[in-house]
Amino acid sequence: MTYDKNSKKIVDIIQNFARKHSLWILAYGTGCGAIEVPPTMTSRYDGERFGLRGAATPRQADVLLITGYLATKTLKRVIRTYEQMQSPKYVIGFGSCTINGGMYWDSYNTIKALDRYLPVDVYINGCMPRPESVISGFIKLQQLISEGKANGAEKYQKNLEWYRENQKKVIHNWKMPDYNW
Amino acid sequence: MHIQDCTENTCVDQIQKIFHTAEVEIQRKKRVKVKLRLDLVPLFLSYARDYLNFKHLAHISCVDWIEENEFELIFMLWSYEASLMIMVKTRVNREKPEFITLSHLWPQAETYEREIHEMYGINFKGNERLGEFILEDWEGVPPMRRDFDTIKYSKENFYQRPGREDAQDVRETISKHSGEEVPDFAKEFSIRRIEE
Amino acid sequence: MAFDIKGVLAPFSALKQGTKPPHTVRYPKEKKETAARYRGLHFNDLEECIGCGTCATICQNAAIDMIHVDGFETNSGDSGLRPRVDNGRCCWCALCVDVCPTGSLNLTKDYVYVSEDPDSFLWMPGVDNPEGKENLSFQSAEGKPLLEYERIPMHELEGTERVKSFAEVLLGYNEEEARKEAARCVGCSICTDICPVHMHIPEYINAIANGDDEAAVKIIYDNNPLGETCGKVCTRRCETVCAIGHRGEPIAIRWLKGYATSTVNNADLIEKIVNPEILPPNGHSVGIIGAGPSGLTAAYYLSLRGFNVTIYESKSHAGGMIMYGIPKYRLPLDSIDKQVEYMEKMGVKIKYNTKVGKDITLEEMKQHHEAILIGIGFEVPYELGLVGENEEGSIQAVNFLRNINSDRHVEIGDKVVVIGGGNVAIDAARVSRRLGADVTILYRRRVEDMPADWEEIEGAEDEGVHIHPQAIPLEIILDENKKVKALKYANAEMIPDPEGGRPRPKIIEGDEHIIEVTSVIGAIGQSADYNFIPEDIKNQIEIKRGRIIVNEDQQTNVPWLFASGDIANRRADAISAIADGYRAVKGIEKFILKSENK
Amino acid sequence: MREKETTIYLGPQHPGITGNMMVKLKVAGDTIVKAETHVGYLHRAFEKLMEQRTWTQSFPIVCRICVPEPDPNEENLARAIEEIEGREVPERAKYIRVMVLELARLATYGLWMGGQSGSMGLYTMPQWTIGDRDYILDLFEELTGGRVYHMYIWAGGVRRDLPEGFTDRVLKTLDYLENRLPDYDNLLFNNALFQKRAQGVGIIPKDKAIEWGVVGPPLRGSGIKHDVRIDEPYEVYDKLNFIVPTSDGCDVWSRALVRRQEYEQSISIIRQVIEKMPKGDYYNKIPNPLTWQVPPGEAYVKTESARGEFGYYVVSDGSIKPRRVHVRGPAYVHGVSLLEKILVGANIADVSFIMNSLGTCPPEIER
Repeated sequence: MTYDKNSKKIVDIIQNFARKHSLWILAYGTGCGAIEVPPTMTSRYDGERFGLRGAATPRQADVLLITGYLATKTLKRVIRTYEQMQSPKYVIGFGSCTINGGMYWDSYNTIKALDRYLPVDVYINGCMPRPESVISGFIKLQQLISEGKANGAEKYQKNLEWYRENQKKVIHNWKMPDYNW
Repeated sequence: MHIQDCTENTCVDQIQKIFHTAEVEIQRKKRVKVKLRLDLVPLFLSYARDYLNFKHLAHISCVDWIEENEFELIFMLWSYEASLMIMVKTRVNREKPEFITLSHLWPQAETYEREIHEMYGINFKGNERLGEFILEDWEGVPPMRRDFDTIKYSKENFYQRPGREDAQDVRETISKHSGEEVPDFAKEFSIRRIEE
Repeated sequence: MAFDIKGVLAPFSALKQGTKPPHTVRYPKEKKETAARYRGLHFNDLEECIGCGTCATICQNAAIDMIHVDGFETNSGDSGLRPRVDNGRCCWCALCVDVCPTGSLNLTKDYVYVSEDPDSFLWMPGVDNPEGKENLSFQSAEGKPLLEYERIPMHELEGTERVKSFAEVLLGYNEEEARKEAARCVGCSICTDICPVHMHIPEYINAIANGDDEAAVKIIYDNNPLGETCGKVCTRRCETVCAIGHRGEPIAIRWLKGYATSTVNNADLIEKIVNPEILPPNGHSVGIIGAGPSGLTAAYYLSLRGFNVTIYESKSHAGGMIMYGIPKYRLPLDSIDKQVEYMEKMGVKIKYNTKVGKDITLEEMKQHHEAILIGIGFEVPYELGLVGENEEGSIQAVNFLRNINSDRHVEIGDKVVVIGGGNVAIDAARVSRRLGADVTILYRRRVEDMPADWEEIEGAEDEGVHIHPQAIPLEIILDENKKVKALKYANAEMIPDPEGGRPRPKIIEGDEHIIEVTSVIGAIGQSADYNFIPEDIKNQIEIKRGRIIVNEDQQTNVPWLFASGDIANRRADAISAIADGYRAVKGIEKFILKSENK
Repeated sequence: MREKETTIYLGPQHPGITGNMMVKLKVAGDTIVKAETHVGYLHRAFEKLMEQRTWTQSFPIVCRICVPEPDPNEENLARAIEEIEGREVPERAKYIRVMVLELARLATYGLWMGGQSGSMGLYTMPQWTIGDRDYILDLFEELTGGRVYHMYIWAGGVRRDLPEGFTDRVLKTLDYLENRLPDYDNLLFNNALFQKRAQGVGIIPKDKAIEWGVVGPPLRGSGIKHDVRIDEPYEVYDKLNFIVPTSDGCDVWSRALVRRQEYEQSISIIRQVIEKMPKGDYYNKIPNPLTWQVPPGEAYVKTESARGEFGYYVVSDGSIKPRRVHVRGPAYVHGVSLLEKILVGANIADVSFIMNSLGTCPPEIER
C-alpha cells in the first residue's frame, strides 16, 4: 500500500476513518509496560470501546506496542516482528524508556532511543503509564491516522538503509532474512 | 547420620567435627556461615545435602572482589526440616576461575552456573550447557565483572538522545560567579551525580 | 470420572453478571480522580527553588539537568539554575521530591504526556506548567524528609560554670559528632558564593564526612590560612543561605571547620598536611602594615607565590583584632600563635613592635618594597560624647579587651554598664562577667536590632548579663573624686522611619533613670588612625566615612598602595578581612608582574 | 511407531507465553519430547546498575525486577539493608509492610487467575479478575502514589503513613473481593472443563519437588507444607494466624487449589493486620541518602511472594553503593530448569497452561 498525498483524498479519509477504529494490538509484551495493558483491555478501562483488540500474530496486527525498554536480544525479534506486519501499521513507544533510555540509561543491554531503530508514531510517557495514559496515546494515534500523519511505515520504507545501519550497530550478529520491501 | 532437630549450634559443631579447616560461624538466627577451601566445597555440599539434610539449594551467587583478585562463590542451602540455612563461601582465583558443576547434586544448579559463567566468566567443569544464556552475541569482558564499565559501554554503543548538552553544573556555576578556584585535590571530595 | 453436571452448569452462572451495571471507567469522557498522593508530572515552585541541584544529584536516572532560567540570576543563596526533567528518563520515584531541601519540587495530579515527537519530553517543571501549583499531589511535606534537618547539638559549658574562668565556652564536636553533622550536607555549594573568601565548603565538609580530616584541613588552607580562627569566631554568613537551612537547621559549617582544624595541633603538622606548593623566590618584595587577619592572609599567599614579604606590626604579637579584640573564652591565644608560627615557617617575616609612622615611615618602606598593603584595622574607639567620659571608671571596650588579652589588670569594680549592641559590646560584657561584675548592657534599639550574633547575645544572657534595650545614656555622674558613680539614661520608644528605613529610637520625655555603677564601658564603634600616611599620599587616596576606597583588587588610587581589612570593607569581620587579604594578593601580583612586563 | 520429531519455537512473540521468553520444543506429533528454555529477552542488568547506584537509589530499581508483584523486592532489599546495618524498624511499619505484601499477593493472584484461565481460552475470567485487581491497585495508588511501582517499602520502614480512613477502604475492598469469590469459583474452580483440563497435567512429583528447588504454590501443590512466612517468619507473620494450604495432586489443578485457598488466607491476614496494627512511628530515618554508607556485611533474606520464595543476597563493602545484589526469584528455577523437565510428555497446547501454573515471570529470571 502506498500513500500518495496528491490523489484520492476522499478515499484516504474513508480508509483512515476505518483504520482508526480498528486498531489491533500485537500481543507481544516486550517489556514491563505489558503489565498495564491487561487492565486497559479488560473490564475496568475496556479498550474495546476504541476498537482496540489483541491480535495473536504479526500479520493480523496493526499496532506494535513497544512496552518499554528493549534488550538488544528482543530488538532483533521486534524488528523481525515489525517487518512481518502488514501495512498499515503503527508503532507506539510506551513508557519513558522508549524515549531516552528511562531508568536503564546506563545499562549495557538495552537500547535508549527507539526511534533510531523503528519508526515510532506516538510516545506514551510514564513509568508506568496509567491505563488512562495508554488510552490517551491511542486517541492521539487515531487522531494522527485520521489526519494522515501516522506514516511511520512509509518512513521506515523510505529510510530503510538508515534504520538498518542503526539496527546492525547494536545487533552484532545479523542472521535474519531481509524482507523484500 | 540424620540430624532431624539440628539447631545452629549443633550444626556448627557437626561441621567443625568433620571439616577441621572450615571457618564456621553463626551469622544470625537461622544462618550458619561456612568458609571453606575451594577443593573441599563439593565434598561439603554433598555432605550437607545427604547427612545434614540440607536438601534445598536456594541460591548460588558470585561476588567479584577485584581488589583481592578473587571471585567469591556463595552457595546457599536450606534445610526444610531444621529451618536453617547454610551459607557456604569460597574464593576462586580471578585469573583462571574454575570450579566443578553441582548439577549432579541439584539439577537446577545448572541454571545458576550458566548465569555465573556468562556474567563472571567462571568455568564450571562438567556443565555442558555453559554458553549463551541471557546475553546474545556478547563479546568482551563478562558484564558483571567489576572492571566492566557499563556507563562507558552504553555511551559508546547506544545512541543517546541529544538536547541535554546545555545542562550546567551547580558547583561550576557558583564558583564561576564568585570567582572561586576549586583545586583538584578538593574536587575529589565533591558529592557528584553518577558520572554521565 | 463421573460426568460432572454441576461443574458444567456452574460457569453459566456468569450470565447473571449481565444484569449488573459495568464498572468501566469511561475515560476520556469520565475521568477518575487520582489519589491524593498520586505521583504525576513534576511541578517546581520557581520562587522557592534555590537551584541547589540536590534533585539532580539523587536522581538515579540522571533525568534532571540544571538549566539557567531567565529571571533568575546567580546570587548569594541562589544558583540561578532550575531543574529540567527529561521525561524520557524519569521513573516518578519522587526521590527528588522527598530530598528537595526547600520543598519547592513536588509532583502533580497530571499524568498524561503523549506526543509523536521524541524530542518534546524535555521540559521545565514550573516554567512549562505554571498551572501545576493548583494540582499538587505527592508532596515532600507529607512524609518524613529524607535529609537530616536537625543539627547535632554543640556541647558548651554551663552559663554558671563559664563565668568562673576564661575557659573556652564551646567544647567543639568530637569525631563522631563531626562526621554525623558533616554527613547532613548535600554538597550543593550555595554557601560558597556568600562566603567572602569563597572557601571550598562542600568539599571540606564531605572530606570530614568521609573521615578524611587531613584532606579537609588541606582544602581549608587552600584559601584561608586562619581556618582555625574562623572555625571559632567567623560570622558564618554561609550558614544563613545553607540549603538545609530552608526547612531545618543549617549545617554547622563554622564548627565543622573548627573541628577539622583543631585536629592539627602544631605548626609542623600543619606544614606536613597542607604541604602547599611554594614557588621559587621571584625577587619582588612587598611590605604589609599590620599583622591582622588581612595582613597575615596576604603575607601567607604572597610568600607561597615567591614574594619576599615583611609585615610591620606595632604590637608584640601578631593577630591584630583577633589577638587583642576577641576574648580568650571564644578564641584561645595559643590557637593564633600556632597559625602564625606556621605562616612564619612558610616564609612570612614579621617585624614586631614596629609602628609605621613612628619607628619607620611609609616613605622608607616604599624604598624597600615595590608594593605596600595597609591592614591596620580599626583601633581608635568612638567617643560616647557624654559628660565625664574621660574620667576614671569610664573605659573603652577595645582598650579594655586589649588589656585583658595582654594579661593586664583592669579595675572595673562590681557594677558595670556596657553601652552598645555589637559583638565588641557583648565581648566586653561577658569579660566583665568573668571578672566578677554585675553587668548591664544598654542599647539604643531593640534586642532584635543588635548587630551582635544571636548566639553571642544568648550566651551573654546565659551568663547572667542583663540586657536593657531601648535605653539611651545621657550623662555619667561622677563622685567627688571625679570617679564614675552612676549613669543617667532614658528609656526610648521606637518610631517607624517614614522613609522605610529601620525604626529609630526616640527618648521618652521624663522617663529618666539613674543606675549606680563602678565602671562604664563604651562600645559604640571604632575607626582607624591614618596619621602615618604622609599628606601628599593622603590627598591622593580617597577616604570616605573613615574607610579607604579601593578597587576590586584592593588597590587604592595610588597604584603601589593597597588596603585591606576593616579599613577597606564595611563588614568589618575576620572573614571579610581574610577575603580582602586574599584579593590583595591577586592585586599585588597583577600590579608587580604587570609593571615588570612593561 | 515413533513419529517424526519436529522443532517448534514457542515465543518470544506468542500470546500464550507469560512475559517475554522462548521455549524451544522438540515434538513428536503434539507431544513434547524435549523442551529447552531460552531467556534473556528482558535482561536489563539490574544487578550491574545497582552497583552504580547508591543504596537509596537502588530502591526504584528493584521494584522493576518483578512487574506483577514489585513489593517483595522492595521488602527484600529493605530487610537486607536493615539486617546488615542493624537498623530497627518501627512496629507499625512492619504491619504496614505485611499489609502491602498481602495486598500484592491478592493482586498477583488476580492476574494469575486471569492468565491461567486465559491460557485455556476462558476469556471471561481475566475480564473479571483483572478488573477486580484494579481495585487493589487503587488502594496502592492511594497508599503509595503509584499503581504498579510503589517505591513504598524502604530501609527503615515505609515511606508514608497510611492516609486517613485507608484501612476502612481496604476492608471494603476485601469484602468486595471476598464476595466475588463464589463467582470465580463458579466460573473457574468448579468448572468441569478447567478441572478436566488441569488434572494430571504438569506433574511435579512430590519426591522431586525439593530436589528440583521448587518453591511457593507449586511446592505446596505437591503436598509439601513449606512457606517462608512459617519457616522463617519475617516482619510480624509470627503474630498472625493463618494456615498454609497444601494439595497432593502435584498437578496444575493442585496448584490452582492452593492459590485459591491462599487468596482467602491473604484476605484474613490483612484483616488481622488492620485489627492489630499499632499506632506510632512508621519510619526509622536513614542518614543523608546522598552519603549514606552501609557498614560492610552481607545478608541473605527471603520473602514469600505470590510465586514463592524470593531471595536477595546483598553484600556491602562499606561504601555508599551496594557491592553486590543478587536476586533469586522463584521463577529463576521454575521458568528455566523446572519447565524443561515437566514439559516433557505434555501437549503443545498445555505449554502456556503449565507456565501459568508455575507463575513463570521472565523479568525476574534475567533481571
